[in-house]
Amino acid sequence: MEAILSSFLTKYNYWVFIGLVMIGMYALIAKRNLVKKIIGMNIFQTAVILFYVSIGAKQGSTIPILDSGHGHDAHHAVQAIDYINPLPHVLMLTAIVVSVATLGVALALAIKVHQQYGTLEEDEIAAQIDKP
Amino acid sequence: MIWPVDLIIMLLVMVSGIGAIMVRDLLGAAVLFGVYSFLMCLLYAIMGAVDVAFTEASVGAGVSSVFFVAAVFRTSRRTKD
Amino acid sequence: MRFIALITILLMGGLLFYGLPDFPDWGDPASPASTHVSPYYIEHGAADTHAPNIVTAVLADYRGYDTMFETAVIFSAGLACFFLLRTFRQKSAETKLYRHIPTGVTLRIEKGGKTPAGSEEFEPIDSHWVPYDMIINMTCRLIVPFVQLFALYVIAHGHYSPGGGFQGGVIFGAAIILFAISHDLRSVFRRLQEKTAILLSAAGVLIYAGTGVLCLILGGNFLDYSRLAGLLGVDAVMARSHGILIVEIGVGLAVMAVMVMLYYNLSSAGRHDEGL
Amino acid sequence: MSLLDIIATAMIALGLFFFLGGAIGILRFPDFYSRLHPAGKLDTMGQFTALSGIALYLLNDLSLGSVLTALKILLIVVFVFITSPTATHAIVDAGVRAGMTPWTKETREEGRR
Amino acid sequence: MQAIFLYASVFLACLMGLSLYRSVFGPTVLDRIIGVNAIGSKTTTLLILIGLIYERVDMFVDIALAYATLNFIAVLAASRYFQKKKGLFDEVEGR
Amino acid sequence: MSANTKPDNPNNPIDYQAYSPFKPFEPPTPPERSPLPYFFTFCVCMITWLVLSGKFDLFHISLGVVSSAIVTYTSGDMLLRARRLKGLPGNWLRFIAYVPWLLFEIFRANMHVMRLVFHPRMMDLIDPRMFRFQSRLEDETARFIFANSITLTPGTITVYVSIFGKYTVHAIDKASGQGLPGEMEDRVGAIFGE
Repeated sequence: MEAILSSFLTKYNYWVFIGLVMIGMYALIAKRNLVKKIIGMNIFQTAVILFYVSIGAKQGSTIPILDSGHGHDAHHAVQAIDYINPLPHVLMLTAIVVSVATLGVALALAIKVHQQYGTLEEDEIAAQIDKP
Repeated sequence: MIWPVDLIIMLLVMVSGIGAIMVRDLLGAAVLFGVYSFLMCLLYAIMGAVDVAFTEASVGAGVSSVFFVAAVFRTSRRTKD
Repeated sequence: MRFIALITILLMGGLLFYGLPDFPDWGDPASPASTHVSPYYIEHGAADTHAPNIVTAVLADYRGYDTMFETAVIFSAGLACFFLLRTFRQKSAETKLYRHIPTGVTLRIEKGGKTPAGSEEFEPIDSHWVPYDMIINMTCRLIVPFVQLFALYVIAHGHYSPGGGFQGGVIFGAAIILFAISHDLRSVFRRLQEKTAILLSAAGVLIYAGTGVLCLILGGNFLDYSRLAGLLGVDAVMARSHGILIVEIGVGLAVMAVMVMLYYNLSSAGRHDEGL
Repeated sequence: MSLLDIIATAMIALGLFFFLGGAIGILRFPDFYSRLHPAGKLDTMGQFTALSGIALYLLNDLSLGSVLTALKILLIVVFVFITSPTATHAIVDAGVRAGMTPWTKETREEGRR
Repeated sequence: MQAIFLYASVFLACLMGLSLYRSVFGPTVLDRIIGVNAIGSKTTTLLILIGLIYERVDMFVDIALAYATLNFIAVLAASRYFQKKKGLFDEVEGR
Repeated sequence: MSANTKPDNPNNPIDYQAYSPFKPFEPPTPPERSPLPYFFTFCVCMITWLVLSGKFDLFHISLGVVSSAIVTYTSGDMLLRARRLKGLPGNWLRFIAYVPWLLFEIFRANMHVMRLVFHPRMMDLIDPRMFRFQSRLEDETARFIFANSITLTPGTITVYVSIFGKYTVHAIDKASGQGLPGEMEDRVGAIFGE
């Protein structure tokens, strides 16, 4: 029992990941307002980014920028254990900027929908589509 | 990898995330999403992902909140839920 | 609907929670993500590319192909926003406001009236329009050059400190957005036109792809910057470092222009007459 | 601990005290206009004090890098002193334009009656 | 000194929670904006403190500088909204 | 006059006439463009670059020159509006002499607000009010410095500055607003020789 409990307690950052995914998913499904849905989508995105970043963390190591500016002189060999894993950072860095670009497109769609139907609520839009 | 700060910020992230989708006013939701993005940036910095934190700081503080406010300005602030 | 959503997300959260013991421990150096390819990057990154910031080295050199298409995605997002929102039809239904510049008198021209468009002495102003606010204008005039300089610094020093093309581009775009908010959209158009912004974003992607093609022409693989050594007059390691810088400049241009384009289109709903 | 460390610690503590005042003031004050006073002033002062303390701490080893970092921190302080009053002014101006009624002693008396 | 920085950052994080109360439960949008402003100013300091704990301040100070300069764009945009569309409540239902 | 700035609430005690709807109409700028602002911007950018960069080899300094040139090209006319250099160094020196006094005032103001925040009977102490006064400062930079100094010091926030130099100020209690415009205006005016 204690082993299971400790295995849950040492992974508290994943709880936050799960919680944020649930929040984002709830907003995507249950909220009727388009801008609220977009916010939910963004929360979902950042939750996934958080998951990747927390996978790359290492206990007792420093940020992935080498200390001395002349690493190729190699007085001492660089140890991989001393630096945080840079790979998830690379993948997620581009993902954040791409998420802003997609946010722009999503908001443009929302503005277009509002110009067409005069509302952002999903059910009102559906009623207007069904009417004629 | 600084766990006490990390734990508190994680709690605040959850609160601001829930707030951002529960507020009955789209401008307020946009503002709270800005808070969410600030705290997320701190979380990345604590985990040692400096570049990701930098990107999130410049994006969250500079651009994405402005986009939300601009979109709300061009549509409406009204929301039913 | 809300009930179904609750059931769904509880189910999903439960599944994720059930899988929790299989996730690697937080901060475990032996987690699968940290064992296969990343030790190679950490140990050889600085020696190969002369960039102490390993993230930059991996971003622009080892995985440069990936980043090129990310830039293309951002560029196409800007284009998508442009094609979705931009309207060129003049809406003449509403009243228009003009100000006589020498005297400051505001003219209100109803629908169908003759507008003094093209005259030097009149300038159009917005229909719901904010009076001149001295403090905000002054602050932004003081801040904007420094923010732009800082953005260029971030692009240029991506090798040694956190930063790079993405961050610097976003900050430069934010500086222009700041100027647009503090003044109005027209005064920004005088400095950076829409056409220029689109051309700049295309030029950024072109610089990135062109570097790759240049390496291809010089006999290497696509985006193999060490082939640029002869062209730049440095050794192979420094050539990779300079290649990273060139690519970052391309990324920065593209990202900056796309951010500005998105702001132009979103804040004026595509009409480009009055902004936020 | 050297003397510089002690001064730096004292300044950081003072900055945190200002921050505490700002946070409590935002919660306690009755209306929007008066809440801006702690938010605009105490946070600026807290940032100024805490960041100066950190810059002093960095001067412990006098190398070029640490002096430049301290200068950068001072640059942050300068930017904060320009932008923070502007942000405060922008918010209060928006409040006036939105037509918010200020809280005064009189409204409180009316509320009591 | 490391312990001092750690305690200071924990204290600042708790203060952020207090400001977050105002921005989540603030009666009007402008109160929320005040909360955002307060959180932003605390974030700048906290970033530098984290840098001190990692002993790599020269890397974190760039992030804090970007933060300090860009922090108020969102505030300006939101206040510009109110300067253009007057009225605090008339668009919002249920108040 | 078409921009309607008056909100609907008639009970609002704020005087909306202070909100002038006019932008200040600058006389048409002379076509000659003085190179001085651009040169000044370039120098300031270069110094800032050296502080930011911290690398003094040829490659990075040439990058700095290119970056400063770009910033000068895009926004060289923002930082400085004056066409002549006359009086500028003196203004800067006097401004630097003004800063310590301002810092002391800010510290005193913070202590004042701090006492209010932690006072158990805070609601009886504060008495928020709006008031207006006419300032005699003419220069725009002087008005800017004065407005920001007001925002930073004892219990007062600048709400609006009209183009004729009329300040609308929100004060937290009676004592805070009484010193305005007082010593501070004199000191700010002294910087610019008014």
